[in-house]
Amino acid sequence: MELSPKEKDVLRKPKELLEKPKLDEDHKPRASVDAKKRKEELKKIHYFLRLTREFDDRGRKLWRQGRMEGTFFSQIGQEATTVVPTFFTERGDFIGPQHRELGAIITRGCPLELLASQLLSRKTSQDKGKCHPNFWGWTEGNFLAPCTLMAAQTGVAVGAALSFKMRNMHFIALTFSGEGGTSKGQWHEAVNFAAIHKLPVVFIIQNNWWAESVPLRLQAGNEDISKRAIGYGIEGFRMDGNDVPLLYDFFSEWIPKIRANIGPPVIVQLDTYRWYGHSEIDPADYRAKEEVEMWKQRDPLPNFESYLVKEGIMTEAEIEAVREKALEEVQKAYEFALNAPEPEPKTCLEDVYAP
Amino acid sequence: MELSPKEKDVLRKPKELLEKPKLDEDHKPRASVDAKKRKEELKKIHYFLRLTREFDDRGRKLWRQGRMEGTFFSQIGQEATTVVPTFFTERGDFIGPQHRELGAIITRGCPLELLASQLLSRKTSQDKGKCHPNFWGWTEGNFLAPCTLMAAQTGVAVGAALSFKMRNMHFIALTFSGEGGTSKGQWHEAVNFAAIHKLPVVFIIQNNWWAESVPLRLQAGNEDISKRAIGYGIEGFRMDGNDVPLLYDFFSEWIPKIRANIGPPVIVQLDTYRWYGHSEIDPADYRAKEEVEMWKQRDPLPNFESYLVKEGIMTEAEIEAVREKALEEVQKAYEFALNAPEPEPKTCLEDVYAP
Amino acid sequence: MGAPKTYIDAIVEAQAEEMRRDANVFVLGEDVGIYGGVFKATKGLMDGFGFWRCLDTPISEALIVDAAIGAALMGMRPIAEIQFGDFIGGAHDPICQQAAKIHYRTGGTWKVPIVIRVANGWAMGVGLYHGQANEAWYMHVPGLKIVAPSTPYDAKGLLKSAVRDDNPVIYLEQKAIYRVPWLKEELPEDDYTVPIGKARIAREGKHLTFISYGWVVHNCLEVAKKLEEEHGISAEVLDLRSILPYDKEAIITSVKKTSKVIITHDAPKTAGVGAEISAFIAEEAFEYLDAPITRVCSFDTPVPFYSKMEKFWLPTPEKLYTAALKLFEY
Amino acid sequence: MGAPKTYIDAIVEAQAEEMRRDANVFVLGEDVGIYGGVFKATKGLMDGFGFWRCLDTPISEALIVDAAIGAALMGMRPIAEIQFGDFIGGAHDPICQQAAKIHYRTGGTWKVPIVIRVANGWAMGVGLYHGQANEAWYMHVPGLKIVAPSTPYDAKGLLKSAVRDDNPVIYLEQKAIYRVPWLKEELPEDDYTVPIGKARIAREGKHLTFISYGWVVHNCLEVAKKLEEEHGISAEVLDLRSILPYDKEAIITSVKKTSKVIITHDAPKTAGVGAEISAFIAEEAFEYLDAPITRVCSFDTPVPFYSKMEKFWLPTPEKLYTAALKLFEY
Ligand SMILES: Cc1ncc(C[n+]2csc(CCOP(=O)(O)OP(=O)(O)O)c2C)c(N)n1
Ligand SMILES: Cc1ncc(C[n+]2csc(CCOP(=O)(O)OP(=O)(O)O)c2C)c(N)n1
Ligand SMILES: [Mg+2]
Ligand SMILES: [Mg+2]
Repeated sequence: MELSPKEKDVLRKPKELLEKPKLDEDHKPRASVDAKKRKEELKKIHYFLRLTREFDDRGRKLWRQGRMEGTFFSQIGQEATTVVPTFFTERGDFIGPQHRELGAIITRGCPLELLASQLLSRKTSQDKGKCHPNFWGWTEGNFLAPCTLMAAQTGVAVGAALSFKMRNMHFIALTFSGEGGTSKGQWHEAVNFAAIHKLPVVFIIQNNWWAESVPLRLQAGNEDISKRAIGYGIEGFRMDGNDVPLLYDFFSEWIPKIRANIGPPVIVQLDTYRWYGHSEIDPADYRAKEEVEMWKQRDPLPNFESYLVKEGIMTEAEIEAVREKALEEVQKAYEFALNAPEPEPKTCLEDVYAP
Repeated sequence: MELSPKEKDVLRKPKELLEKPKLDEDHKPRASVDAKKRKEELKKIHYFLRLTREFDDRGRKLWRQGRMEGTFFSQIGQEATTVVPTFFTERGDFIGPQHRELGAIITRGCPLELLASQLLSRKTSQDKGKCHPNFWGWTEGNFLAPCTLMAAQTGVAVGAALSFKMRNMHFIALTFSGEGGTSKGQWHEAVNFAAIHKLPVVFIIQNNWWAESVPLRLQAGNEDISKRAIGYGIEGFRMDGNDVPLLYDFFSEWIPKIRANIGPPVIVQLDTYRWYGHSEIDPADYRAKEEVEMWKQRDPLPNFESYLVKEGIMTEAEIEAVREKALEEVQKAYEFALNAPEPEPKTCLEDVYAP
Repeated sequence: MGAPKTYIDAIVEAQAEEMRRDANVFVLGEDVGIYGGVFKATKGLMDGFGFWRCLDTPISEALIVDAAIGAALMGMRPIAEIQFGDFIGGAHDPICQQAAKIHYRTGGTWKVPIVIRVANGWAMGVGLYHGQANEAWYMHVPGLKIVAPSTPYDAKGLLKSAVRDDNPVIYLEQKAIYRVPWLKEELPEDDYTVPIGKARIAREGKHLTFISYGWVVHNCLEVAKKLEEEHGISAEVLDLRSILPYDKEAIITSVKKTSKVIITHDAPKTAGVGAEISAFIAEEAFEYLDAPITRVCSFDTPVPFYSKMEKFWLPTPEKLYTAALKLFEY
Repeated sequence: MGAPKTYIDAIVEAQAEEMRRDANVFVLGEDVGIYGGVFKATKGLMDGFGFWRCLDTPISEALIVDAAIGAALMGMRPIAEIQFGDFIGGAHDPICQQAAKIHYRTGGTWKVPIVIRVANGWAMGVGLYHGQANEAWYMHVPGLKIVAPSTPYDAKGLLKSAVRDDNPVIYLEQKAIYRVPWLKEELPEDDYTVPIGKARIAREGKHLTFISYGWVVHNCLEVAKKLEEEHGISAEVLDLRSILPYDKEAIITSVKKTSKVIITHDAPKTAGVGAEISAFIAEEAFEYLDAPITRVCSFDTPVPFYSKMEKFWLPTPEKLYTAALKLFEY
């Protein structure tokens, strides 16, 4: 009972080269930000993108050098989809990540030392060696450490948003899941409830086309998952998640609007790609080389950097300087962590119950 | 902290009189059945509708006379939404009900004696006293006894459909949930999976506007739950669930089509109403009198009977004869059950494991 | 002291008082709003505290608990109602994987002060899906607390403790005794709490010990009385009140005194709460034991519906009585 | 007999053979298809049996089990894979409320022959969400069966029995020993099964009994050897193999012989499987006991990640050794 040629075809042919998705015409964001501010903010975003990229890259290397326990989940290629929405969050907002949101926690302002410490299971991390290396959280920044179960943070984010609405607070909850996570029942229960009460939640779907080895076409009945918004009576968008200016224009308008009105929620599907395996132990040979190459061409960073130069927002030299600064900070953070003490084994008995 | 007048209003005003919903123009069923067959089938459907009504009515009365243990979940007012789709099922099909599908199990052909026996917890019922009275099942008819947990049968029906598709069998799975059940995560996981593999499932949503005391507007972000179909990449319809000829025209076309092609699935939201409480112990005082009255006017039975007369399909006398026949059968079934032996207590230890 | 109160009155009162005391306390669940709960355990709360503070949810058990968690992380103290213990499985991940582990996962930096109120266990005419007692599942989940009061006094006091506790607490309401008149008692007018983790000696005795929790405690009391009257056997009744953590000291003290133990609950026997209590005793108080540790529980089947089956199935006073006599004579 | 096989080889083989034997057997789960499973437990099955018979599902644990149930009701014999035991909670209702109760609910007229394969329990470097052993939850659910093999031979034989059983069987794969080379063994070429419900004496002994299941059995064997060598203490090792039903006869027989028992597993202690085994012994074999029933389990916390914490947390051979000496001297 061999696979039929048709079955083989469905399963094995490289994903057709994706047409660059566009915002629906109806939903084209209107430029409500002034040009100067936009430029300043784009520069800041560039810095966070770069910082995320370098931090991730160095993390992968440490893993390869065997200096880390567990495995490493790289997000390289997906920086824009986490950095840009998070850039528009404010202090009281809540962030509920899934597991590939390094860019979000960095943009949120979490000290890199804390992240590097967790990667190396040091006492100086927030969890003090208790959790898996890169399932990062930062309580001070209302950034909930991932639960690892897919889409598990969606409902929690909705609860945070409910508490904002009940108390008439102008905060939002920003929550991420992969396109794979949206198949969980919890995702549905959460979005439906947020829609009923028009809660201030931004549901980001990081669509990187694969959930471990499972392609989007075996994950969802409709590749455009954001279309589920219609069924919930809310708005949904799908756009190129690697196009930073596009994301900027979208989120700079929508997040403040949702915050101002304390709702309603919105589903945003951002198409992007993870360059490497699901984690470092995954050879990712279920994907076609051409597909990976195509997406590397669509690397959010250099494309955005060209844009910055072209628009006269930054010079090449400035961009290079940012890179160096980022590298230095990353270096310092890992240095700190490598020299930090390890946790005492018996502390694994602590923090089970709050006093 | 009183309710604000606005809150009171939102919660307590009687549901606006509903405009009679129509099939979308695009989806108007084409009359693919010949007129004579249609007439014959409508007559049979009328018989099942009447049988269901009378069986339910007598069940309620027995409960009121205290001759039944537990409580009774009447479906009066909702006969059409269960009888009509089930009428088009065939022997190998699978039916996964929620809990208010008396019409489905009767139309499926389950002996009334079995049902009456369960209502009275007699040894002659399928479950032999183990289950709640009107959570009926009939294994011989591939009709799975309800699990009581809302929407729990949806995924099971999808599994049945998967097995049909895998084996290239021309059967369908018909599954019911209330509008309330569609809020469960399991409903979502099931529909999404069915959509991915284009499985032969008919997802019926019996929208009776209330889930116990919770109104539709607090249950779903979009009152038209069938619109979720778009997000799953399948077709969805919403229609007046009390309009029997309309339902006939729809299901007589769609169920054979889905069977012939072994999929894809379809979501059908049928608006209807339960006349009485959630169960007999519920006074249902959360609903406005006007609302209940309005829906009683829209009783599927007399309206359909007028149609039958008007179209010359049946005479008044014939309709009356059906009523008498139905009453008689119902009477006989309850008589049987009332005289049937009770189960032995120790048999509650049986049937935990298959041998 | 006001008029005597039923068990469910105590639950309504505790919630209302906590909601008055602390604006961060709110209730959410199915049918809790206008309807006041299918058992009326939230009666009047929406009228008294407004739409948001007694919020009707869709049929979404996972969301009910998830939303409670999220609100708790943002400083509130939610009370989530699960309409029947039978339906808690939809919230299994939120309870076991989120609520129980957030404090640990965040290195002690975040707390999850939520209460999950559950209409739990057997009552008359419930059957497979309205009479389950699944607390053993949660006893195996570090990070949770579980309580199961058996009297109006404890119901109120433990619910207040649960609301004020900074950990997720599963509060098992005993629907079998929600409104039984013989359990009515006057409650203190002043604010009071009952500590989580402390058992209560419901009756002093010296020949053997019944250990139980929730409504089955009343079976024990009934049987203890009969044993005393008919045989002069003096049975101690230990009402655990808390299942996680359970009161190890109180158990040991009683075993030391009586040397014979019967554990009883309405959940099926195998791998139930009674298994842990028994194992604890066999490990920590072995030397004081004079006889096998007996468990009188429901049979290992789903909850059957028909009334005569229920009776056959449950750990009835008759079964308890027989077991006690046997143990006494051992 | 072919080349020596690892534990995971045995699992792959059992599935392939059952799928060949019976066209109604198929596998579904996350990443089971092209990828062959994240642990490669379904390696080659899609190539061998086609798209449908080794079907990749979305991340929908409830649906995975629900779909298996539905297909089983229609005559098939599905094997549902849950990628990690930690993720089984999403399927809690399908497992406990549907699969376990359909036979009962339908008065014995419908059967649910499904296998739920779970990559279970601890392994190196797993942490909170990849190392849980939640079998105690399911031991409390009548209608289910649970097995946990500790060797390649049993892995294959029990999986075949599970597939052929007409009840829902939870098959707990021990990911800690999936590919350890020292466990490799030659397997019979002919079809064979290992019966569900029967324990295995992994080592005969007379001074005390270790009771365990799954990978922790190998801790027991290691310690038993050491006890013999260093102290001439003869420890029996009873490998339960099945957790539900568990082999009461084998347990009693061993307790009668040794009178001293240590139960050990990688799940936390409180309300774990060990509690039931201990309670059973305290109830049914009390008279044969010479010492407290000891449980050596993980601490009552989530699974910690850091390697040195893991070691501190687990029921290591060192802890088992100390407990055994103490018990021997009791
Ligand atoms: C409930 C649950 N099921 C399965 C897994 C195992 N798992 C971890 S990541 C993953 C794929 C996630 O895909 P997606 O949501 O698209 O995120 P991505 O990894 O692509 O960023 C799976 C199946 C899990 N963590 N949780
Ligand atoms: C998972 C679950 N949660 C809660 C309940 C309690 N309950 C029984 S029926 C019902 C309302 C169901 O509403 P709907 O699906 O609209 O069906 P209807 O009763 O209106 O026919 C609820 C909440 C349940 N049975 N299962
Ligand atoms: Mg993905
Ligand atoms: Mg309804």
